[in-house]
This record gives sequence, structure tokens and C-alpha cells, in this order.
Amino acid sequence: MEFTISKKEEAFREELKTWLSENLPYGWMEGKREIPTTKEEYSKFLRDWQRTLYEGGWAGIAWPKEYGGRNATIMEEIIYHQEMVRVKAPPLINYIGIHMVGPTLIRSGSEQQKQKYIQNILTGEEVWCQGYSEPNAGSDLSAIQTNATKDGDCWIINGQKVWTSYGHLADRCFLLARTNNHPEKKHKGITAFLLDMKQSGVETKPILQMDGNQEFNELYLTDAIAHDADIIGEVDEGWKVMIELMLHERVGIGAELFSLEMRFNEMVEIAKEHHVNEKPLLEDRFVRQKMAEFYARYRGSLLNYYRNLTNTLKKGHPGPESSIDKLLVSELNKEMASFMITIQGHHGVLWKENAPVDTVWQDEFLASFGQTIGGGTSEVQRNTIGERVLGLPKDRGR
Amino acid sequence: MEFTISKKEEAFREELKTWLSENLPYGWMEGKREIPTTKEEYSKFLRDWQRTLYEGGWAGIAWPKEYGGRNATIMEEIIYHQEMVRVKAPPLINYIGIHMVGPTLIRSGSEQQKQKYIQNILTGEEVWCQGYSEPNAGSDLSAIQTNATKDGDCWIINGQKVWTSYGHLADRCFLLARTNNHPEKKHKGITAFLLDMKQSGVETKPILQMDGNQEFNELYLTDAIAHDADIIGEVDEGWKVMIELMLHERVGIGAELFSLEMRFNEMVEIAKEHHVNEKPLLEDRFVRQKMAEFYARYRGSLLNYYRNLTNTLKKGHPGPESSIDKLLVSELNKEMASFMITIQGHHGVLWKENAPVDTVWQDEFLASFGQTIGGGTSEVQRNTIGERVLGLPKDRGR
Amino acid sequence: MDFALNEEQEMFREYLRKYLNDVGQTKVARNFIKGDLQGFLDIHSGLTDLGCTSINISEEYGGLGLSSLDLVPFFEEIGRSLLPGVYLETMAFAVPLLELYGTTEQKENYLPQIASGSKKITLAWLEPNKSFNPDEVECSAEINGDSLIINGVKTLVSGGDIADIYILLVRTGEEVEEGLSLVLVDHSEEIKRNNLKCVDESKHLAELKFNSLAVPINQVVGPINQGWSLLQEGLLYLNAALSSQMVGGMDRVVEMSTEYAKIREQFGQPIGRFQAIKHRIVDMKLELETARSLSYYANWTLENSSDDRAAAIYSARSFAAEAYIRSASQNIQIHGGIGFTEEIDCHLYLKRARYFENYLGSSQDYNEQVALALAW
Amino acid sequence: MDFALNEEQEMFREYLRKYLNDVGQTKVARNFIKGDLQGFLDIHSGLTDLGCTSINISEEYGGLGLSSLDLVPFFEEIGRSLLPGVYLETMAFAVPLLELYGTTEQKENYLPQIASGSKKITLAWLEPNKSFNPDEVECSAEINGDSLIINGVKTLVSGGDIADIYILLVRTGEEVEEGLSLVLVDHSEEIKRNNLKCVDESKHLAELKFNSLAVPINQVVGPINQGWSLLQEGLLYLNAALSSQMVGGMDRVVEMSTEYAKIREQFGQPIGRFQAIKHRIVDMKLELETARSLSYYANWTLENSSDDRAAAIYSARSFAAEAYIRSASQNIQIHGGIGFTEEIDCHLYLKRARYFENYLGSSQDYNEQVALALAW
Repeated sequence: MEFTISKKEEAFREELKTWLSENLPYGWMEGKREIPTTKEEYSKFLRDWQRTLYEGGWAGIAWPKEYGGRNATIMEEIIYHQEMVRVKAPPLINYIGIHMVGPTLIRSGSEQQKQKYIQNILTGEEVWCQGYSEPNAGSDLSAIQTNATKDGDCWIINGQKVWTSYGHLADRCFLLARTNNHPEKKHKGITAFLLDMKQSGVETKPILQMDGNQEFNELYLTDAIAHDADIIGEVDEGWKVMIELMLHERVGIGAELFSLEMRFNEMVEIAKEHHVNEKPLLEDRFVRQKMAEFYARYRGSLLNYYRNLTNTLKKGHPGPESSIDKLLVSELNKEMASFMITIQGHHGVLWKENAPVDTVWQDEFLASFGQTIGGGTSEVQRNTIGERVLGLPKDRGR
Repeated sequence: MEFTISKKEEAFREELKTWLSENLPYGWMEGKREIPTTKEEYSKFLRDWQRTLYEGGWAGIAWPKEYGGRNATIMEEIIYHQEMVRVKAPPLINYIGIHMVGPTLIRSGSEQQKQKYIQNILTGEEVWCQGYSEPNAGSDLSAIQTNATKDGDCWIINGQKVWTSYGHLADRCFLLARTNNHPEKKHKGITAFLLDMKQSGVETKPILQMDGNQEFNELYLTDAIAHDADIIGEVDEGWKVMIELMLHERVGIGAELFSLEMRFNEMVEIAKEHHVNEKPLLEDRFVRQKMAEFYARYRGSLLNYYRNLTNTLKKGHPGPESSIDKLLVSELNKEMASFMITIQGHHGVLWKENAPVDTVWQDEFLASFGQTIGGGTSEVQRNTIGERVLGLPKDRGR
Repeated sequence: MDFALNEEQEMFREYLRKYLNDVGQTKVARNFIKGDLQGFLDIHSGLTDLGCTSINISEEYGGLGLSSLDLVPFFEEIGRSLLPGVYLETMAFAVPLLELYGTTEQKENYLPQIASGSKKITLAWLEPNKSFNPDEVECSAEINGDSLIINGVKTLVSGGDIADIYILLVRTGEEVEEGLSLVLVDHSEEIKRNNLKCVDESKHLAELKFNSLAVPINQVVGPINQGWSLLQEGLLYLNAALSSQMVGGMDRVVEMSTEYAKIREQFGQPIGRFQAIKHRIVDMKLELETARSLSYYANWTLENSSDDRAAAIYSARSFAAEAYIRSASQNIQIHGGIGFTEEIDCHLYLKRARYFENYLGSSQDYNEQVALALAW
Repeated sequence: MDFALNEEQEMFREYLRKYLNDVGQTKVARNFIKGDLQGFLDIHSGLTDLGCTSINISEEYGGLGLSSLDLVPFFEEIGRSLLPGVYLETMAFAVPLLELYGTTEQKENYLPQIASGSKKITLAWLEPNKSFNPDEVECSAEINGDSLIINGVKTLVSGGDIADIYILLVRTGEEVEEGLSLVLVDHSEEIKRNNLKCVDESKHLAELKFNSLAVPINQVVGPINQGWSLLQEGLLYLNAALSSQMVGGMDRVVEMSTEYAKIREQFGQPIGRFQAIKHRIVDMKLELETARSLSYYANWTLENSSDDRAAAIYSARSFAAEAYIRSASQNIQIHGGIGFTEEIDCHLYLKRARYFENYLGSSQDYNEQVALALAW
């Protein structure tokens, strides 16, 4: 058992720390963390940030060197996420490109596809989105109906996608479409396309979320066009590509866990500073007890993650246990945010500029509902754990 | 909305109260509530008690007058249970006979069956048990395999039953056996027999429970014999009879609720008297909060019951809402008993004669597990409520 | 034994349900969030026409002379449709207090106007960064001849921008509790009102600043310096009604989940067939029915001046408050992605549940009240 | 990053598992309940032969010189098979305290005998109807020349009838905390021992009465009047090991539920297909893995004298204690009727979980320790 990190890893962390302190947007380290809100400015700000990362050699660090990465180890990736969380770095606009599409292209893309896309993913010149979910295919992704019909070397694509993150800003989409109907095995006959978003057959419509944000889009495909060359993997074998793409997420839920840890520490600070009945909240026995329980649970989640990570390091790829991390983190995050609102008393309903303490808790609470739904609902995670970790029988109808 | 009870009902309560104070076993009212433990003495004690009830006119009060009952209203039945709980009366050895088999015989039995059984049920001369569950038919009662084969006017019965309460003391058994195989509809082809327990083909073996009690039996049937005349209802239509039999339980979970109320009040008394760190438990903020929550929940369960009862009174028969009562009471009972152990601290693990406060809580906690399993598990209750109260789709395979 | 609303009460509920369905249920709240006050005022007139604002006002002041149980259908239905407004504070706080303690002049002045829908009253208690404890009330009212001179700040005042009158808890003496009074204050230009952003955007909250505002001394409700004990009495009525309002919200939440679970298909079947969903909705239903039973009984105790009214009312309130958050949260999860969108009502109920959670005291505060009421 | 037991530790676990499986797992506890002490003592010899009782004893006293993490497989496995005994008190309390604070004479006297399995030590702290607070320790030890004269009663002493030696917490001075000492007392006829009935019948509890028992003063562990702070140090070791022991029990509980859910059929399918069962077992698994991670880390902090050891150990203990009760309870429900019988092991785990719940302090006490350790 060993928690210490090597000198090489420590040097890596220091290098990144130094670089961040010198390269984060102006005022960021001092707490002025404002991102413009209009679509164009927002997009420009984040693309600039990714370009900065790229130029510093901090984009796609896990990629092989020959593709512009630095061949980072899993531990280095962990450290990278820890540091990004620590400085509350701006989001990575091309997260999907860098963490999912890029590695998949490198491993399974054609030479031509690599030439065309890899470099632009890294620089942020081409932002990618995912086109998976549909209105009638949420937890059950294999039920997608978006259709691609062959016409010469073209594919004519029709259908609707939802929950496409960054869809309104994206240049390219990793899109799953049905190219063949297998009534029995629904996950057969799906093909993965690298779709050009900048065409008339593609329309995006932002989804207004319950927390007031618009991070996702509906994606309408009306005779959208892709070419044979835009298919990754084999025709009708897109399901495999998708599974592969997900496996590239080697460090799993790491970033969320480090955020959870940071929020827990912030919660402690607030509970020390915030007074009710002239006593710090943290002196209230109920609050102390509950926070001690949260301490055990967040520490336990983090340690579970390290234990799963140890397995990943040994085996080279993550196992189904990563569902345990996802489930624990998302549910705990929701409970912690809820508790923070509760203990603020009636003043806790004040929002935005009127909020008595950092408004992040209200927003965090509302946003937390997205986390137990998106990326596989908690119910789907429980099925995965039950069936793949414990070997319990599969649900009927799946 | 009306909670007061009528003068007639009040008179009924007073009459019963007076009778109980004069007729309960010697020393009972003063707290000397000991029932002998050997099988023979136990049986005699309880049969004597039922005989006393019968002679006082307090056995089978809901039965029609012509069958020896007093045609009690539902409200009178409620009062009856309240009073029996209040004095912690000895259990009714022929509960199944009086509350279930008797009313079913009165409504659906043949004239001959009525002649033969009714009177002896009331006096306690013939004690009845139920033969429903089997090792492979617990929650799924329709899966019973105990087989009855016709041979002249006889039926030869083979199989095994479990969870037969009072089986070792019973004279007669309301037994479900398979007389026909419908592979599609498993609840078809089951017949209800009024089986004589006093025959060589019937053996009982007590089940030792986790709480140390032996209230139930395994029942082994090896060429046990019943006659055509022992069938109630039609051959192959026993499922209907069983449903009818269950509907005779008009007051549902009443007695358990009144017990819960009594236990809650006892819990309050203990929390007032029992000191930890020289302070009464009830002054501990954690205990107060939790007990206030229990107060809301037990009151809410009781009021739910009254609301469902109001419906029963209006419609004349109970609806599927009775599953709500059963589920709430059994789960709450378990939680309350668990809490009572927790707050006693380490001394709370002392048992029986070494227990610091009334040992009933340890036993109650262990016994409470039987209540969320027996009579339909909490999972089955949730299915019933989901499907029959809320109209959600049925589980596959049922 | 008859533990159910009576036929008139159920019929009244049906009228109301139909009326609020016809005007689009939560559409009123949604338009209100977008700034459409008039839409709400139109509904308010409609409800007035149906008699909602006169239910518990005595007949001599233009009311129907009914009682707490008759308010139950009204509060359940407005809870169900998330109607904005200050009905809770007007009908279940101001009216009973005026009926019980108001001077004839006050009754004549206010009750008929409430009944006719032309006046709406709210409660102004909390002060910035203070708790609901009596020693944290600093807003003062000094006696000056026939007037009270009011100075101080009240915050998180519900419906601050639609209320015409405030019942203000003010300090009129030194004693912690027996130095507080309740004063009826008509809104005027002299009162500085700031709107506050609330996570439940259908609740318009305001901060009120009083700078030497003069109010006639006969605007005090009940005896001077007895405001705290009057407030306790008023809180019984308010919390009984609030428990019904929360039950109404929960009722809709359980209905939404049930309906959605029946029609939404995944993996080739309605999701309501999956026990993870089915059993969860059942648990929501159990809590709903328990909360409903507790709230019926709570209102019954008021009508019958039952000994256990404080325990009954406060336990109904804290149970409902906690259960409402739980079921509103589950409702989102059961709806999946669509439950996370602004478009579907799920989040409105969650935000309302959170708003009520600590309104006029936390669940822990009210549990402690239950303990005290039971002489623990 | 390597957060896992090492190969030797896992191999040792396999040996132990095999050994305890071969002797019938919970059969030892079941026979013990029926009064068969000898069966347990045989297993105790077997475990001694495997080296279990010498793991953390230094080599000069006949031990293996290993550390807390090396105890983890041992405590998980005995937790899994519900083995009776006082291993917790002997190996994870007496041994570390003797190693850290014992005199050479004490070490020479006790450690080799523990290693060889011939002596078993338990802890006697609690007194009748008292709490674990230092001011509630009344059992006294008066200095009389070279002796301590002990008077008083200790209760709920774990394994009271199989322990050879007690570590007694006694009052030797006036100060609440700094008037307490730990004394090694060999069992003798002079000590009146009554067995107490425990809901977990595989735990033999005893009440010990001391009536002017003379014990040589050099039996005090560490400085006189410093017993309370030594006890705190010892509790770190004990609770780290206890968390592993509970993890072992939970591990078996989750395994039992999983296995049963795969084979038990109702409604024409294995019950593990029903999400009500499947998801509940998953939740048990989540708590098990969290408890395991916390307990590994807790033991790691001891081995590495990490700053956060108190917070790590006490949070591991209180989390496991609560989770163990929950999963042992669910295990019964998942087994249905058969889970309610004496025949199936389910109830043994529940009773053991309840036994540990408040052993040497409640979950709330330990949560408060976590808060203090984090300087809250």
C-alpha cells in the first residue's frame, strides 16, 4: 500500500502548477473567474483557453507523443485533474474531442481521418460533440432511431438527438445512427459517423435546464450528409466503437471526486464562519454529526476510487467498478449540496446576488440532479454493478 | 370528519373492559402475564382462555348472531382490538379459525361443513391452522406444488408446507393443494381443503426462529387423506376461496397499529426514565428529534388507517390500501425497535434477565423482521400498492 | 369514525381543480416568474368569485363563516398548481388572528376587504442574517402619542410585492418575548421595498426598510407586547394550512411520476414496470398519504380546539416539509433527462419544497415544538 | 499509487479463509453458543499455528514483527466467520499498548504467551449502568505498598469467560481523566465472574466483581494516572481492527445475499432479477466497499503514523458500524422467510452488528471524535 507519489510525478505537478499560475486567464487565480456569456464570446474564450493549453503542451497529455500529446501516465492524468480542479480552471471546450474522439481516432481511425482531425482536436480549432441520446433512447441507448441511408458514397441522415453537450458550439459530431434493423438485437446495425456540423441539414436548439444553464442541445438532422470516409470502424458496428470510446476514459470520475473533495472543504469553512443563533454552524451537534458522516463518505469514495484505480493500473484498463465511483460521487454530491442549503436556514433560499454565502451551493444542488441522470442514470449504474460486478441476473427486456 | 365514538360504542367498550377485568387469567391485569411454555400446558392455557372468551360472548364477535357471534360492527371490532391490546391479552389460539376460516365457512361452506366446524371454532375445541406457503412458494403462492390426487371419494395429499402458524397445536388445516396443472395460469387448479391434522399422514416440525420463538411449523404431508366433503368451494377454484378468506379480515392491521401506539408510549416512558450521562434520554436532542419524527410517523400511520377504515365502512369491504397500512406499520415497528436498542448504548445488548430496561425491545426488534416478511413481504406490498393503488404496470413473470 | 373530508369539501375541491386546470395549472406560476403579475391577479379575482378568500371569515364581515377543515381543499389545490400569492399568510394567519384578537375597527377595516379579494396581507418577521428567535427581532416600534414610529429592516417577506398590508413583528419593549408586538402596516411609498432573488422564482420575496414610519397605535393586533404569543397562535393556523399546501404539491408530484412511469418506455417496456421506479413511487405515495392524514387531522384539531393541536400541527408540518423535498427530488430522477429541463414542471415543485423547508422555522425547530407540546 | 493489500497479505487471507472454511466457518460460533468452548479453543490453536496471534508482536518476543495492515486479513476473516474470542482486545489493544508502553518485564511476561496462544487478554472498562465517560469510572485501585487494592465492578466484559487476563481501567486519583490507570490483572478465583446474557450469544459477556483484590503495582501499564490517554491510543488500534472485522462480516453478508438472489426463484425467475432486490444488494455492496476502503486506510495510517489517523480510524469505525447493521438487516429481508429462521446464518450477523454498534462508544461518540480530530 503506497499513497506517496514519485519524484517524477511531483516534478510533473510542479511544472503544471507553475505553468497554470502563469497562463490562466487574467485574474483567474485571484478569484475573478468570469467567462463571457454570449455564445460567440463564450466560445472564443474557451477556444482561446484550449489553444493556450495546447501551446503549453497541456492539451491531450495522455495522447502519444507522435500525435502531439505527452504520453502521460494514469497518475499524471490524475495529477492533471487534481490541479485543474484546484485552480477551478475554465472548462475544456473540446473535452469530448480530447478525451474520447481523439484517442479513438488514434487507435481505430483511418489514416485519412487521423490526418484530417487529430491536430485540430488538440488545438481546439475543431470542437467535437457527441450524438448519442434520443428522445426515445435515454437509458436504453440501443433504441436509437436516427437513420442513415446509403446513397452512392453518401449517407443521408435523419432523426433527432438530445443532450448533445456543446452541440451549439461544435464543428464535428461523433454520431450514432441506425444503418440496419435487427429486431432482436437492437445494438446491432448502428454505425458511428464523424459528422460535419456545419451543414444545412444540421440544426441545434439549446435545452434550458432547471438550473438555468444551457449546456446541452437538441440536434435535428434533416437529410444531413456524411460520406463513407466519415465512418469510423465498420458499418453496422458502431456499438463497438462507442464502447471503445468510453474505455478511453481511463481516469474515470477523478475530476468529479476532486471537486467533491474541494466542495467538502469549502463546506467546512462555511460551517465554521456562518453563524446561526450567534454560534458557528459547525458547533451545532446535528451539523457536526452530519458533516462527520459526510467526511467518512467522501473519504470512502475517494479511497474506493484509488482502489479501483490501483486495479486499472494493474490491468491497464478500467473495470465495471467505475460505475461504483460514478454512483457514489453523484449521489453524495446531491446530498451534500442539499444539506448545505438546509443548514443555511430560510436565508438559504436566497439566490444569485442575494445569496448569503457563496451562491455555488444553490446552483450545485440544482446541477446535482443532472449528475445522477446524465452519463447513465443511477438506476443504470446499479444495474451495471449488480450484473457486471456481482453477477446478478440481467433485467428482463434488456 | 368525526373521531368521537357513539354512546352505543362506548357502552360496548365499557362492557368489554369490565368483562376483561373480571375474566382475564389470574394476576394478568397486575402484570403477571405468564403463559406456560411446554406444548401441552401452553395449548391448554390458550384453549382455556378462548373458552372463557366464548362463554363470555367475546369470541367471534363479528360473526352473525345465529352462529354464536354478536354481529359486531367494524367499529366494535376496532374497539375490541384496542382493548385486547391495552390489557395485553393472551393471544387468540384460534385466530385463524375465528377471523378467517369461520367467516369463510359461514359464507361459502356447505351445510354439513357448517354443522361440523362452526361451533368448535368458536369454543376453541378445534384449533385451525393455514397451509399456504411452501419452500418454493413464498411470495409467489401460486407456485405451490403440494399435490392432491383423487382416489374414489378420497384425495391423497403429498407435499410440504412451511410457516404454518399453530400447526403443532392445530386440529384442522385450511390447506391449499394443486389438483390440476395449468402451465400458463399457475393460480388455476388449486383446491382448498379442510384437512384433518390428526392423521398419520400429517407431521409437523416446529421452526426455530431467529428470535428464539417457535410459532411456526413445517408441515409434511405423506399420503394424507381428505374427502370430497372436505373441499370448500369448487375443485380447482381454491384461489378464489383464499382471496375471500383474506377479505374477511375487515379491520386489517388494527391490532398491530394499536400495539405500535402502545409501544411508542412505552418508549417515551423509558426515554424519560432511562438516564445516560446523568440526563434522561429524552433530553438528548438527537433522541428528541428522532422521537418527534416517530411521533409523526406512528400518528400518520394510525390516521391513514382511520382514513382507509372510513373507506371500508363506506364500501363495506377493504380495498388494496390495506397494503399501505401493513407496509407502514411493519417497517415503522422495525425502525422504532432498532432505535430503542441504539439509544440504550452498549448496555442495550444485554438480553433477557440481564436487560437493563424491559427486554421487550430486544425481542421486539428481532421479531420485527418477521413482520416485514410474513403475510406478504414488504416487496410484495409495494408491488400491490404500485399496481393496484397506483395502476403501474405489473411485474413481468407474474 | 369518519376520517375524510365531507361531500361539500370534496365538491369544492373539484370546482377549484377544474378552475385551476382551465387556467393552465402551473402556467400562472410560470407566467408570474416571467413577470406577468396581471395574470395572477386575474386568477385571484376568479378565486375570489369562487369564495376562496372568504372561507374562514365570519359572516358578519362578508365571509362564509367556515373553518380550518374547509380551507384544506383550497390549500391543497393551490399547492398543487404552485399558485403564487400570500394566501397562506392572509387566510391562515391574518384572518384567524383578526377574528380572534382584532378590534372591531380592525375587523371592519380588513376582513371585508380580504373577503372581497381587494386586500392581501403578508407576514414580516425575519431580519437580515437573523434567525426566527424572539431575541433576534430588532425592528423597533416606539410609542409616540397615538402613533408607533417604526425603524428597522425585514427581509424574506413572502409576496412582498403583491401584498397590500404587512403584519409586522416589532420590538416594543425590553423583554425578549413579552416585548414584541404585531402591527398591521399598510404598504406605502414610505416603505422602501427591494425584491430579492429566490431559488423558487414563483415566490417574490422582498426586503422592507422602515425609516421612522408612523403608524397609528390602534393598528397593533391584540395587546401591546403580547405579539410573540399571538404569533404562536397564528403559527398553528398557518402551519396547518401550510401542511395542506405541501400535500397538494406532493399529490401532483406523485401523479406526475406515476403518469410518466406508465407511458415512458425504455428497454421495451414502461419504466413503471421496473421495481426501482415502481417501488420508489410507492414510497412517495406512502409519504403523501401519511402527510395528508396528518394534515387533515391537524386542521381538525384546530376546528375542535383539541388538546393535541400543537403536536398534531407541528408534526404535520415537519413531516410534510421533509417528505415534499424527498418526493420532489425523486420526481426529477424518475423523469430522467427531461426532468432536468426547465420545460417540465418537476423542478418547480422541488424549488417550492425547498422554499417551504425553512419557512418560519426549520423541521428541527418544529420537531422540538412537537416535543415541547407533548411535555417531553 | 498502490491502494491494495500486498501479495503476502492476500495470500495469508487465502490460507485463513481456507482454514476457517475447513472448520465449518460459522459452525465454531454456533457450537460455542451451544456451550462448546473446547471447539473454539481447538480453532484458537489452529490459528496460533498459522501465526495469527503473533502477527504484530515484535520478533524479540516471539512474534512476526508485522504491523496493522498485516492484521487486516486476519480481522476480516474472523469477522466473516463470526469467530468468538478476544482477538480484538488481545491483538489490537493489549499488544500495541504493551509494545509501546509495557515494561520489559511486562513484555517478557505477556507477549510470548500471547504469541504462543496460551494467554488471551480482554478489556474491562464499563461499569453497571454507567457510560464510557471517564467520570463514570468508579472501580478503584488504592496503592498499598507495592500493591494496588482493587474494589469495584466491571460489566459487559467481552469474552469474560475465555480471557486469562484483564486490562482494567481503574481510578487511582481524583482527576477525571488523569486519575485513571490501566492495570493488567490475571484472572483468579478471587474475582467473582458472572456471565451475562447477550443478544449476540456468540459473545460471552461477564460481570467482574473485585473485592479488595491485591495486584502488584508493577502491573500498571505505562505511568500511573495516565491510563486514559493510553486508552485513547489503544482505541485507535482497536477501532482500526474492529472496522476490518466488521468489513469481514459485511463481506459475507453481501455474498450471502448475492448467492441467494441468484438461486432463489419466485414468479418464475431468480429474485436477483427484481430490481428491488438487485439494487438493494448493490447498495449493500457500495457500503461494503466504502467501509473496506476506509478500514484499509485506517490501518495504513497506523502503520505510517499519519496525521489524520484519528479521523481516519474513527470515521472508518462509525461508518462500518452503521453500514453493518443496515446490510445485516437487509440480508434477512432478502432471504425472506428462511432468513427469519435460526437455521440460516443471517441473524448471527445482525446480532454481531448490534453487538459492535455501541462497543466502547456509539457511532455518535465516534463521529464527535472525528470532528474533534479535524479540529472542528
